[in-house]
Amino acid sequence: MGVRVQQEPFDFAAEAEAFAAGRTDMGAIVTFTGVVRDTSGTLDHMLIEHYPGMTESAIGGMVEEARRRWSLGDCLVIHRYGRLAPGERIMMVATAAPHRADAFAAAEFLMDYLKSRAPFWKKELTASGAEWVAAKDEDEEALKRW
Amino acid sequence: MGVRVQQEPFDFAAEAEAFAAGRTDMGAIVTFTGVVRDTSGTLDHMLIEHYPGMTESAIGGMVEEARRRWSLGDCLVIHRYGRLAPGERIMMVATAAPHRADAFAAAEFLMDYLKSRAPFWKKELTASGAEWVAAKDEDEEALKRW
Amino acid sequence: MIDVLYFAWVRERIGQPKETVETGATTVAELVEELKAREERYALAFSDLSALRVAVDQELADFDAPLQGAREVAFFPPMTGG
Amino acid sequence: MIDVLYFAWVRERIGQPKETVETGATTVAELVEELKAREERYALAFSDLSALRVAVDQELADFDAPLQGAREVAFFPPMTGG
Repeated sequence: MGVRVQQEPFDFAAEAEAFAAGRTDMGAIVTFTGVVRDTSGTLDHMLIEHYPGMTESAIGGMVEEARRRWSLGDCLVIHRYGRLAPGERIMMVATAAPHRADAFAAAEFLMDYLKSRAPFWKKELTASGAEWVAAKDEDEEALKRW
Repeated sequence: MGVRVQQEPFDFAAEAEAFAAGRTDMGAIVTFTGVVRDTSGTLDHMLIEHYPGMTESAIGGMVEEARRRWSLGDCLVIHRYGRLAPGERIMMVATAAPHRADAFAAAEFLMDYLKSRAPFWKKELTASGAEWVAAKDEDEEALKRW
Repeated sequence: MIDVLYFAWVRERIGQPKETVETGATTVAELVEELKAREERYALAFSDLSALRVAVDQELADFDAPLQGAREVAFFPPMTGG
Repeated sequence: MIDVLYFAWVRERIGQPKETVETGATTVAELVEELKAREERYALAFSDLSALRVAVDQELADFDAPLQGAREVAFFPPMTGG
């Protein structure tokens, strides 16, 4: 189990490999990776701000809740802050469970909570200026299913 | 987009990395990996039989259906057959989408269909003998949600 | 002339993975009856059709599916992939 | 004495990430009223509370949450992580 909040890039392949390696008790491993999108082709970079201290405890609380709700063998959450270029990976979640339904549900639960309840804020910097990314109603809605 | 049915092991980390690499249009990447479980500690190995020809076309059909249902940038399915030891990876699915809900839904859809509609059969070999793994009612049930 | 394939425990009970049969059957169910009438091992393998699945020309089908023009029929237990 | 933290556009509007304030406020809402009365930049930042979220001692809270014993209050827009 692990929660890491860091400025530096992480190696998705190595993290996913290390997470999945050597298990004979967990039949299902799910990973989610979030990537900086540049849909309009104008994004120069993104800045992610966070609330040191609260970030780690908020994510830790989500992981504990996921472990209470589902039969999980392991959970990993890595989330970056600072400056990120288009195509860079913002964060990843990995879950391991005996059965796939638990691994999927826990990963989706963690993603929904990370989106709207972990203290991160994204700012997009383009040629035409800087703008804070607005929270989406659908992300708040997504929490209601849990 | 890719479907691979193969006897030899695949490198999950390299596949996941190659799948996720260099995208600036897809915000969400989900992977699922299935691992040979040895819950009782008695499994020597597993044999997976499949139906060459039908396997590829059946999985191809599932991938096409997923692409019709969700906004997906890419899909990858790798499934092994033959002899697998506990801890070895049986298969993986990867989906890339602009938004996480689509990536998760497509990965779960593909997993549910691979479980019950792709022509694979698992046999477990333990010290006490060999036994074909029985299909689970819950796996058939899982298809009804789609 | 039709290729008949068997997988998993169906293959083990019948004792072979594949055979070519000369048949006048017009549906899968009729083909099954012909096979059951052959030998005990077929009767045993096909004793409970609810435990079997069938594919005609590599597409999942029902037991009442027509065989007209079919080149390949496969019998197997419910799949356990993933 | 309480540490007050600001994040994202709240931080930008107020012009600083953190300050320590001497306050007699018993709830978050009272603290907000005190801050708004200070200067225009505070009034601006806190003009629409529905666009803001608050954490008391690093736990999400409501604006009517009590401040008794609190050491740290943070104001920020809805989170956009993940």
